[in-house]
Amino acid sequence: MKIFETFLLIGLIICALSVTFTKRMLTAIVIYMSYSLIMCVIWVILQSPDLAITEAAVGAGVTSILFFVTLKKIDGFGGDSDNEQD
Amino acid sequence: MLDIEVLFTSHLEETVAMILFGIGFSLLLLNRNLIKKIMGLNIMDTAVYLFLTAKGYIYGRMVPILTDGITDPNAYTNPIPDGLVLTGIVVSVSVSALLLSLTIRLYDRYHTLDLDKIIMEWRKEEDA
Amino acid sequence: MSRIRDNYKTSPAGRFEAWYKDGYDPMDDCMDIHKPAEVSEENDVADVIAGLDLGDTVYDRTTNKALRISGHIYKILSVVLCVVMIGALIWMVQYLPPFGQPDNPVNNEVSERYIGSGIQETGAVNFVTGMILDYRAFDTFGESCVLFIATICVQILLRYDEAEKDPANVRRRQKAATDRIYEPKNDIILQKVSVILVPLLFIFGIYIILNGHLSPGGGFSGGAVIGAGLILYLCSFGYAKTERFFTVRTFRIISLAALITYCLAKSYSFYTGANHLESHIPLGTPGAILSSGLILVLNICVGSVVACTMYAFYTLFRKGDF
Amino acid sequence: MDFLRNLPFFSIMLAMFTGIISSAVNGRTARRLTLTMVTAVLVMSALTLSYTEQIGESVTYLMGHFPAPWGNEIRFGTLEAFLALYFSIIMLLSVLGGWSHVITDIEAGKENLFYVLIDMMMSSLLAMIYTNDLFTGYVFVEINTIAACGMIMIRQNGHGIVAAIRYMVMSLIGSGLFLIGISLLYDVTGHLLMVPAHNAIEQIVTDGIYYTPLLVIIVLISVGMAIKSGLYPFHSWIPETYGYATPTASAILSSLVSKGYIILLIKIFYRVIGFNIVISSHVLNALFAFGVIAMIMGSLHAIMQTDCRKMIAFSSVAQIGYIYMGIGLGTKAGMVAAVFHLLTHAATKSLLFISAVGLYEVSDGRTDYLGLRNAAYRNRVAGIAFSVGALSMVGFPMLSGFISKYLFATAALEKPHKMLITLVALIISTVLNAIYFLRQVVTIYSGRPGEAASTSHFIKEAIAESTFSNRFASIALILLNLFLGLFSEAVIDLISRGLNLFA
Repeated sequence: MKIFETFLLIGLIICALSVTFTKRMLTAIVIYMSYSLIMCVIWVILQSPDLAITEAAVGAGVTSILFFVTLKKIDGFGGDSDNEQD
Repeated sequence: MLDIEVLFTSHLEETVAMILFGIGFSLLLLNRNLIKKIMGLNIMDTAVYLFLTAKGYIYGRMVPILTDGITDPNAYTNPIPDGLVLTGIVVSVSVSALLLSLTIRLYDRYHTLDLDKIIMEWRKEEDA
Repeated sequence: MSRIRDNYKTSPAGRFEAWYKDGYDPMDDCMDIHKPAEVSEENDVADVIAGLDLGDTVYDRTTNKALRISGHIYKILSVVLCVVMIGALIWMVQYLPPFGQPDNPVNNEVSERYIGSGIQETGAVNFVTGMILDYRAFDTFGESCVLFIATICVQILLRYDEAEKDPANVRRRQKAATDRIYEPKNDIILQKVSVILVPLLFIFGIYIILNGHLSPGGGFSGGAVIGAGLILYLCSFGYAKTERFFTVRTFRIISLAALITYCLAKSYSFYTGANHLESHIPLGTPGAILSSGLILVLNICVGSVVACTMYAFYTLFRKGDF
Repeated sequence: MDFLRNLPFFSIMLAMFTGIISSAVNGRTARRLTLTMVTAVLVMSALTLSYTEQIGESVTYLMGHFPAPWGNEIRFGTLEAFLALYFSIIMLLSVLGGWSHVITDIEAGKENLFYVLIDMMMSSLLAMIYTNDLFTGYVFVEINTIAACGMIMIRQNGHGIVAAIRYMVMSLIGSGLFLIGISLLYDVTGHLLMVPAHNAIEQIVTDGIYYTPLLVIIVLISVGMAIKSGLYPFHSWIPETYGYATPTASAILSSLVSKGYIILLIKIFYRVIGFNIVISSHVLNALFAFGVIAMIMGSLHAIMQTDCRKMIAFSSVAQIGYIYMGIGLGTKAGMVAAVFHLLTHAATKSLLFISAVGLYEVSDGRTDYLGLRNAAYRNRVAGIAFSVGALSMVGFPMLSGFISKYLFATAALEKPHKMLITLVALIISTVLNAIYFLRQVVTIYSGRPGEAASTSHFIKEAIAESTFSNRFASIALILLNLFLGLFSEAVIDLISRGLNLFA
């Protein structure tokens, strides 16, 4: 269990760093979502199911959706050709 | 001074939480893209929550929900950090929603997410 | 030779040097936001920025020495601040109490009482819920107020009313209207999946709220799940369907009623507690659904507020309305 | 008589309840509700003050059924009740002074939401003053931040939004540091209530175990709160924020919001960590240094401004510097001076913002300092109010600013190795203050009085429109300033007794 947890913790750091250095916003948001999900699993391991449920619903769910909507509003989808969302 | 072994054996979660806090903090302070700043804020907050949750954990104990009528305090992990984190998560969601709506309005008006550019423009206008 | 220099330029050290010398900022590339083709006429600053090249001598950091130096100082200071802070925090971690030991300072008489006497004093089987909604209820009330005030601020920013005449808002409304042209998308896969998922999400959310004092979860997580279900329903079936049962009016009534109930219930409990009066709220049998006094009521209040708020955030972001 | 114990709790809950109700009514009703609520809070705080003066010790009030280490509680003594009274007076006068501008500055249909923000701001300020629990403190700090952000961006022009974002980013950095400070404190002490945490900290200091984390905690909390209240290197959001918000919001933001954080910081220093431990940690020296730098740099920036409101805003940077310098002296007298200056600054800065509004109204909306030429003859009350505020800031005798400068100087005499720096900084800063404030005062009085009679038509209309409540607020704030200047003995006595009860 400890090894699995260590693995997840390293995953967290990798996700956080990739959010920092990713150039495309869409990718960054998806990585942020996975960051939240990993955090959620770690909280299950740390015996806090209340937090895990909340983080799954909020961090990976609602916050990420809000990020996506913002991105759509500011026409930030896509790379060089940004007509994909229609 | 710095005992690496202690950091990675008995304080693993805390160390990772502090590293994440630092990453989030730098992202919030240094990045010029507003959306990245908001992500940095969220990473910073979740790092604090990870730290608190790790503080509530005790080896070999159960989730703090009454099972089989055992009311012995030595059978359960500490419920206090969980409660604090629940409160904190709500705060960070509210703050992120507010900042994201500010981002939308900013983009509506200036078509950029970089505050420095806008402020530079203002200075130019003031001097002109 | 040139290949080596190219390699150096793409390496982290080279990028750091370039960034330090201000020739090229790696963060610049993060902004892959595309400027829309049309720039509104009422917005001079936007115009200027749209055609922005910092070629002017005064404000170009490469030519203006004073500005460049202050920029350097600011950057160096912030980087130093970050590095020093991370270093200090990590250095301090080794002096903290070790992970997972039962004799740490946090495991004191406070958590003992929450667990040992929680059942008699709050009636909640889930000690976390008992703690946040009874022992430390003032914090939790503050937390609901944070959510409330954030909704208010988002409304101020994004809601638009019929009375407005400001041209900027008219433009925003047109933009929002084009966003709605594609609604509903009538995507068959999305619709079939959400027909299955949405009822499940609702039931799961309601279960989490009602069992907040018995099992993991509570008002906030349950409300967020229901809110996510509403958003999914909206995405797949469009505004016409949701507006049949959820409008501004619904939002106002639900959130007002829930917050006022919350405020009054907690005021009653604080008042009786502080004046050492008997509280007339039965705690019930621990483990039953109808137990633990006010906690169930508060969970329902929080749940409905959160569900409405999450949905309201989404619709306000999408079209500035409910 | 014992019923009076409930009043602080009632005032917090009443403010929140009014906020919730206000979100559902129209703007006019919301304004009336808010004014009623603030008046009620004012009366309740006055009664609380008389109650605490009678019993002479601080009262602990349970928020729930459970006592100290288990449940939330609030605690109030003389100083807390006085601060609540004072803050509600300032809030009332700021709302009265600027409400006519609120109507024009805010989109139709959203006026009530502005009053919701004011209600929540009031409740969070009260909770920050009264709370005896660290985590409650954090939650209400966040409410305060969000409400302040709402007030900044409510005008919805480009400047407002950019200012709001900058404010939010700086504040969130501050809250993040504060939050991790609290988490670490909880980790090493195991308590969130202030008094049990203090006992645990004393244990830590005698045992020596966990002493290193304690130092880091003190630094994190101080830096977090300093960032939030806008101490010098972190001041970049202040000028835009105060300069472009609607006048009521500017007055409230500059005179109350940053003060709430400072009060919470002082409270944590005294009640949680213990002032002797804070002094031995040398954090205060850093606060002192930054305070002194802020005093001088803020004034220098203010001189360079041409916009009158930005000038007042930069002057706030300098005044925050004074307060931190007083805290940084590390003596009781320094702390008394800091708290007194906090009161002075709250009264004077709101007076300046409110009276400056009266001056723009009659100057065709121009806000640059030359545009205000002759304005004092067109709106005499506002002119006198602005002059009084400016003189108080400079340190004219009989006004409150003089007393606080005197207090800083006498407090500095007790600390030999900080004396010289403090006195020199006070002198330089006073001279700089005099330059930019008196420049403005001379400008508004330059020109002949006779010009006022022959002014054009629109200015007469503006004078007629200039609201009664603005004049009333200006006069009341002048009186408050004079009160602090003339009856300073009583106030200083109250502050020092209150600080004794803090610990």
